[in-house]
Amino acid sequence: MIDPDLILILLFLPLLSFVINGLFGRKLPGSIAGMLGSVSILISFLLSMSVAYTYFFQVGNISGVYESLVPFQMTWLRFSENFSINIGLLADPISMMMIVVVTFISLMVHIFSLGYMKGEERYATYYSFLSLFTFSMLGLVLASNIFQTYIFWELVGVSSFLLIGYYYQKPSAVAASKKAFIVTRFADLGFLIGILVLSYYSETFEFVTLTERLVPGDSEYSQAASSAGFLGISALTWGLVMIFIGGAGKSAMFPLHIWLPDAMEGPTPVSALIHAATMVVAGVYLVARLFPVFSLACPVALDVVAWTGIGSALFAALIACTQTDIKRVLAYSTMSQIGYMMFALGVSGYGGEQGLGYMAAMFHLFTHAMFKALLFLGAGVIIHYVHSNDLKDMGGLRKVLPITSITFLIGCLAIAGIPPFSGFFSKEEILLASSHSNFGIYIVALITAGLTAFYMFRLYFSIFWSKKIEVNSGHRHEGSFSMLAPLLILAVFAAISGFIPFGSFVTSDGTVLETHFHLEFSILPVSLSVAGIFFAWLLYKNTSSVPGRIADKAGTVYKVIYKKFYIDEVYEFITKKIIFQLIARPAAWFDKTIVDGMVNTAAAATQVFSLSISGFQSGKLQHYAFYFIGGAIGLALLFIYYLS
Amino acid sequence: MMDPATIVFYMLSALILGAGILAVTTRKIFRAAIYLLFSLTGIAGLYFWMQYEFIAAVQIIVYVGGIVVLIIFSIFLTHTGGMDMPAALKSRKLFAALAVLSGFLLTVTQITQHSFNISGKVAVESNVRAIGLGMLGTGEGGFALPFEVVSILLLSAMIGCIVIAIKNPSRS
Amino acid sequence: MNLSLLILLPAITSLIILFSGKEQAKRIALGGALIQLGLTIFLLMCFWADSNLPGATQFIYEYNASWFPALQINYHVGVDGISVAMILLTAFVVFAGILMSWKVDRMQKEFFFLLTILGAGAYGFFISLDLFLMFFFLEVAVIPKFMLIGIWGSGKKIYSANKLALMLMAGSALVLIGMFGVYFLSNIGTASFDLVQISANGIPKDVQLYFFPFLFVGFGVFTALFPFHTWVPDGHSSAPTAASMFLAGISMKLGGYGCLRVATYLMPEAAEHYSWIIILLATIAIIYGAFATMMQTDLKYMNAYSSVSHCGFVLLGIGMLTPTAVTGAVLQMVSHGLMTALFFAAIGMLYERTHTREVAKLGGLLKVMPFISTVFFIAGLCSLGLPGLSGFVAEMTVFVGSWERVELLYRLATILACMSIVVTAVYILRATGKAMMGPVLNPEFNKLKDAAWNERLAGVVLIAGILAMGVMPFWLKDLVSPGALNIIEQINGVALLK
Amino acid sequence: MSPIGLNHMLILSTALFFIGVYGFLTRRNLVTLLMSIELILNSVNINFLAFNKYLYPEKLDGLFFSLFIIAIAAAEAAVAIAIIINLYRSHQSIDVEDADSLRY
Amino acid sequence: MSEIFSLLKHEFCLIGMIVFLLLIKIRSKEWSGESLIRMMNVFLVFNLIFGFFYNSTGELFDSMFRNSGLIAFEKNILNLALLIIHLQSVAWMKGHKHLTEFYLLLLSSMTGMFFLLSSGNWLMFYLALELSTIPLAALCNFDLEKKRSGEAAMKMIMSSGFSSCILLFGLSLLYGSTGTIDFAEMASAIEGTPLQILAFIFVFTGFAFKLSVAPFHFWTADVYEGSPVAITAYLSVVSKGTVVFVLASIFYTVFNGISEIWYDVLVISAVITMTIGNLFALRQNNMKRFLAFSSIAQVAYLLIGISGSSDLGMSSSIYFVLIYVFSNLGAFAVVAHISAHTGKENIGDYNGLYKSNPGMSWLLGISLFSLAGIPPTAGFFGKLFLLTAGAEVGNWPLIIFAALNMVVSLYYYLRVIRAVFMEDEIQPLSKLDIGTSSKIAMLFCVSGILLLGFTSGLYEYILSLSYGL
Repeated sequence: MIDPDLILILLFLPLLSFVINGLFGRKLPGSIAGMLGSVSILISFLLSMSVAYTYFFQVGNISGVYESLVPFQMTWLRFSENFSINIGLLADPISMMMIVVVTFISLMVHIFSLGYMKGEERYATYYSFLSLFTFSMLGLVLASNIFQTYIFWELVGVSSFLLIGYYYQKPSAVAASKKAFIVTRFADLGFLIGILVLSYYSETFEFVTLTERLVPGDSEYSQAASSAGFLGISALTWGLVMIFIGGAGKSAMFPLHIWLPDAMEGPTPVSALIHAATMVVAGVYLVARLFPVFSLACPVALDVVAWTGIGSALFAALIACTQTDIKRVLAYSTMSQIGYMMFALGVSGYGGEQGLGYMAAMFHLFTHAMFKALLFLGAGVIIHYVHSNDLKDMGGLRKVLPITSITFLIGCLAIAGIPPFSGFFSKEEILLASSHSNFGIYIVALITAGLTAFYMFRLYFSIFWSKKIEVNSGHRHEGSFSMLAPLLILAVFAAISGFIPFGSFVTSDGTVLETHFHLEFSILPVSLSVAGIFFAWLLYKNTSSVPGRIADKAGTVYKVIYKKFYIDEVYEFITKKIIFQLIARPAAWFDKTIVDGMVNTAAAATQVFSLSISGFQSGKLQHYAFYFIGGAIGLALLFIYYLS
Repeated sequence: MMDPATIVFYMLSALILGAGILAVTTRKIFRAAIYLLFSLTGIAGLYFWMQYEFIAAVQIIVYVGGIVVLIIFSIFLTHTGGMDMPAALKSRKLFAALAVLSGFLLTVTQITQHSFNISGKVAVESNVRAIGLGMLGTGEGGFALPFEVVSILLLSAMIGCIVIAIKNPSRS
Repeated sequence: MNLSLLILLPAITSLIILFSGKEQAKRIALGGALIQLGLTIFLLMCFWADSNLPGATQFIYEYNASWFPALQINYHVGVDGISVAMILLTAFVVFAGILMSWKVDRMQKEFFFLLTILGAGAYGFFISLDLFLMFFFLEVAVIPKFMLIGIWGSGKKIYSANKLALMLMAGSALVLIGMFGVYFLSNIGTASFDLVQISANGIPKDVQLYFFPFLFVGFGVFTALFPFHTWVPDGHSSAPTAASMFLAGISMKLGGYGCLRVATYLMPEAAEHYSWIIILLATIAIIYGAFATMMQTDLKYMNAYSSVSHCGFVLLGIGMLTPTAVTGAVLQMVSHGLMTALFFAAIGMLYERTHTREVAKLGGLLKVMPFISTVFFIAGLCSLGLPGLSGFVAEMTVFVGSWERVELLYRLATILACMSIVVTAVYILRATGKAMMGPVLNPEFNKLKDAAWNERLAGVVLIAGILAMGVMPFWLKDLVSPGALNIIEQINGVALLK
Repeated sequence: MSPIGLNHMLILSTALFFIGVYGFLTRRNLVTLLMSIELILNSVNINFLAFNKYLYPEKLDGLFFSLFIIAIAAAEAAVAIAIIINLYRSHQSIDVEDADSLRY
Repeated sequence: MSEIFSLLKHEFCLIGMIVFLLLIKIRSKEWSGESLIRMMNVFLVFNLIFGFFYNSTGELFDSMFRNSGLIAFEKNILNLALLIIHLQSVAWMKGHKHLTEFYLLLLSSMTGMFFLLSSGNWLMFYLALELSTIPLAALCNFDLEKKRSGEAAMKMIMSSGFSSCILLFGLSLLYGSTGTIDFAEMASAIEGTPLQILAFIFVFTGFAFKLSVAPFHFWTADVYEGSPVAITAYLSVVSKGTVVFVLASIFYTVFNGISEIWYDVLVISAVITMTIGNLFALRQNNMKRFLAFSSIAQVAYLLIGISGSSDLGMSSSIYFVLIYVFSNLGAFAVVAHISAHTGKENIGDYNGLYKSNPGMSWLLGISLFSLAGIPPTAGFFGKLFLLTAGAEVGNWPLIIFAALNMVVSLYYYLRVIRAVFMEDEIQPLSKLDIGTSSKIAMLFCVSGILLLGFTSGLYEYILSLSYGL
């Protein structure tokens, strides 16, 4: 049995660090706050390794199948007899994998930040936020209850918000943090409604029970869920699509991706942790978590997942080719890679060989975390050195940043899918899975793979080769040990993690899935990647005007892509013009004028009426007498002839 | 053929109402007072006609000898004797007449439609002796308490009049 | 536990304040509030211990003494979980409110006297089990509000004070009418104001249908029922900090509590009959309030409109008439009370320093006043329903409870209400982004000092309340839900009889 | 017995009553207002006496009532005249229309 | 003999004092104002205390005069009111030249009130009514230097003369159709014929006039404004309190046979009166005028209470009157004081009063809240009980109307509160010295307003007196 205490400790250590750093951090001298955070994460990491080891090799595998275990559960908020939010820990392959990934990347980022963030005014705050994020993310992946997921989902969102807005005095950072929060919040609305729909039919929030009940069978739950419908679509589909919307928001799927590029306003290590490796894959994780339901009960929803994923992958890859801000390029590449994971899930079936896509998605999630964190941290070093995000300020840096240059190259090779780097293996499985199920998706995925190699190496060559730029940086070294060590560690993992036999740990139904290496299949994608690298080398190895001319040739198309397909402008229009001008402003006006006006009018009318009858009190005795006798006669007439 | 009493009644009524109407319509205030005097005298006559001699006498003494004289004094005191009084507004007259007429019709209708129940008991004497005894009696049919109350009232009215009407030396 | 202490203590405190020196007033008030806070926590402990004893009735610590025997008016007090929750809320807000008023610069004695009286009114209202008594306390609270706004307020204070007093008075006039209806026409046969007795005997359906609107709308005015909410923005924004905290934190809850304890509890059939209207109005309030908030530029107006939106959840929960939703409504009352008090406290602190509440004129305050900004931000996060803070617990309970109603209208209303969490995020973040973040706009602001001890303490107390509810909602939920269940059982009991 | 019945009397008194009321409503001199009041009081007296005479002769209630009315009419008239004279001193007028400084 | 004494003791007391004052007046040497006031204080205190002892129930003079515990209680309330009025008007009275006469008239009027309360037939009723009114009209003129006072007195005497004429006409018709002027005998003879209804309406106008029920209320504001404050207070409290009681008892007994008629009459009057009173009060600037209209609106609530069942209606009316005495006199105490010291009577003059005169401001505030029916003041209980009595019949539209009118009334009470507490005046009234007697009067009012509501014992006592009325 897994010791729940260990998981609880690894979960709550970051929280403790958050509280201590948050409350007293500013009073701690020097980099104590950073050390504190890092040490707590280190312990968490070690614990998570131990827990994962225990799960995978000792208790999890029961007669060949990885079971979902719930070693700990407590009722947090009981709504009614069936419904309660339980805070529980769910141990299954994906959650175990995720805690390792999260704590590992978080550890790397913590260590990296010791150097990167040194001397920042809000150093302790930074660490407390990082710890909060880590706690939330761990809570999210360990959640045994869909509502618990939602809780941590929100917490992750807010820590992301806090970290994006870390440089709060920069208006762009503020705007970006706001955008990130609101867009994901909008998606969370879908998640929430999805939860309500699903839980209504399954009468539970527990993942395990919920999955059991909604998977088609003879239970009345799933029948009710599929038979009930709204607007011709079954309730189950509605619920799952809604939940997917939540996931898509967090994972920056089209069209809810707009926050991700802007989120790069945060400190670069944060981008590495949150917006590359961990939080953004929460959507993938969520779909994976409910995968049996998606796959077995509602293929329609899964199709939505697949098409959204592949669409986003291509979309982001196209944009990435045109951007000049290195972090934005990385951001779009992240989006693209997550699109990969999504459509991998989307094309996957359940169980056995059918579940290849599922396994591949998780595998890619794992490897992507490694190489994308590596890339971001590398970018961090570069930005730290150059003090700019823009490609045009960079060039020829391989001399001054040798370690970074090499590790960055490893990262690029991994993401481009060049064997034997990790990305190759995971991408390979994804392409294989898609080729089995949907040829269209497969073709698009191939194109995307080529584009990926192209834009990554465009980045690489532009930064480290190309023209030589004089940088007036105050410090002439690459960075402290604490910054370079994580790079090296991550580079190692980016290079070798592809050799992990993932199929024997993480599969859709918990059984072991043997993966085979298909050489003949690999040729096409690898050659496409190589082609992409070649083109990048051609265009960006040295400074040339060719890219500019190509861009001019492409004209409108280029411009549209460069402008990110004007999605931001569409959002701008919807929020500013429609929501603000057409809904909020009229609402405020209505309240001030009509509702408030009614009250004021009632008061004013009383006053006016009062004024208008004041003439009766004329001060003239005979008027009074007239009213008197008139009143008497009137009353008498009334009562004698009318009311009697 | 009307008997004399009837004729007398109608004549008295004509006097009372005619003088009354004139009293409230004439624009000479002094004349109004005189018409009032006639009307009140007519009423005294009516009391005689009803064989309430004592009341009739009181009527003449108090009203004719007291109140009307008081009114005439006040007319003199307020220096309004000779002048024509300003006429009321037409509209007010109209409304007043309307109100009064409707009130009159209403009341008369009700009175004539109402069947009064006559007790039919033997009448008591209403001579001065009976009235005097009643006025000071405390038992049944005695009005000693009202009599005392009225005395307080008259006393206070007198005091009030004096304080109010006395020429205030402080005011020039 | 003698419940009368809860009224007696503030009453005595206020008397002492009246006869104390100018400077002592605040100390005495604070002392009183502190003892009261202790007392309510003690009450909570006792309640936990005693409510589960065998033989415990729906209301415990009941005390019933005849007051005006001829009119069947009794001094009848007692509490169930809902009341205890509201009393706790009151104690927190009162304590924090007094702390926040430490620097009142004129007429201190009167100020604290009125604050304490206001608190006493709320305590009395929450423990009353007699309609007359309840009405008494409901109205006791009106005038102190008027005075607090009119004397110590800012902006168009007199207009606001008037509007508030008159609209609340109109609300209580409606309550009065409904109260008479219940008094004379219940099934008891004789006239009675006793809540427990009336609910036990029931009220004929036609009477319910006739008088429910009076009671509900009457109490609804207090809790910003659309379209009777217009006193809220003006009143809150003109009031001094503590009064705003009291108004939004406690007073608006009087209405919600009344809707629940009186209107719904006594007239279950009518509540069921009219529930769609309640739902409709509540949903409008939620969405419309949220959108109206987006356009506000004054922080207090913003929070006031957001209160309209949040109180919509209370009414939504009540209108849904499921045990979970009703529990959610009560939780929302507690949560909103704490949160909005915190919000107003933060705004008050800001205003005291910067002398403006215009969002556009603030900026970068996080740098200058980290504590205040953090408080503001936490209040904002609570408002937008961040898990771990109280708002989330309450809203989710309302949503889950509302979702139990399957009719299309109710479903749509629930979804619309859910949407408000997005709109809330928009306006909270806009305000926070503009006021707290960004560069320091006004160089004068750099000289400003962060919160003083009293303000810190007030903030911490309220945040502690918010966290206690947000992190460990189960205790509060378990406190409230038996009471909510009792109320809903009235409906089901009626349904069973049919 | 005379054919003049109770109704005649009552109609007479009612007429007088409303004549008085008319006067009270239309005259402008305060003294004439007082005169109108006297007319009205007299009409009431006629009523009391007529009722006493025609319907309830066994007691003298009506008679005494009218007797006291006369007394009170005198007292009232006295006070009223005192007030009028005082008013005349301060306003230099006893036109009722002029005494309207207290209004609205 | 002792029975006569115990039944008539309230009246004897007053008459004794009247005689004593006359004797003083007749003596050549005038008493100084201060000594007169002092003596009067002593007498009124004695009068008040004495009123509580040796009460008995019975009838005198062939049931022309009757007394009972309830009537005696009512008289005691009036005694109390008179004492408070006297205490708070000391400042005004000190400067008055005709103080002895003032007292004489005041006590005569008071005697009239007492006889009115005790009247057992219509003759006594009428005489007492006039006895209470005519001296009052003279008293209205007691600000002899002021033009307005004369005008007020003229309006008072003329309107009351006119109204009593109509009342008398009604009475004569009642006498004609029932053959009696005795209350008890008439009660059995009332059948509700149209003529009786007509007569009843005419009689009602007499009550309505005294109570300022619309549309018979027009004199009220003018007379209140013009009269000396002491008289205004007396008019609004003592005079109204008496007539309310008499109205209730006569309606419940004499007109019991046509209760459906008078119920409707009361309801209609109440609705009109409430509306008129409130609407006019909204716009007043003179405090006395303002209080006049406020008292008009208050009466409407009394009518609603009376329109209910007899026991509850009667007891809550008396209870309300008692509370009203304190509340209204509390307000008048302040008005009288400020008026006597500065001559200012407008609401605008009260701006910023709290700054200079906090004590008086509190008193005014509490009194007005009590009038508005805001807890914890006694006015809340009083008003609520009246409405309860009214609601018992089940006339919901009326109750709704009344409840909503409370909102309007709150507006104008708050207007004064606003002036006193919230308006910033550059030159508020200077700090005024409150004399001892005024202080005592104010203390009476405050304690009455604050304590009366909670003491159910008093209400129960009144109710026990009202049983079998």
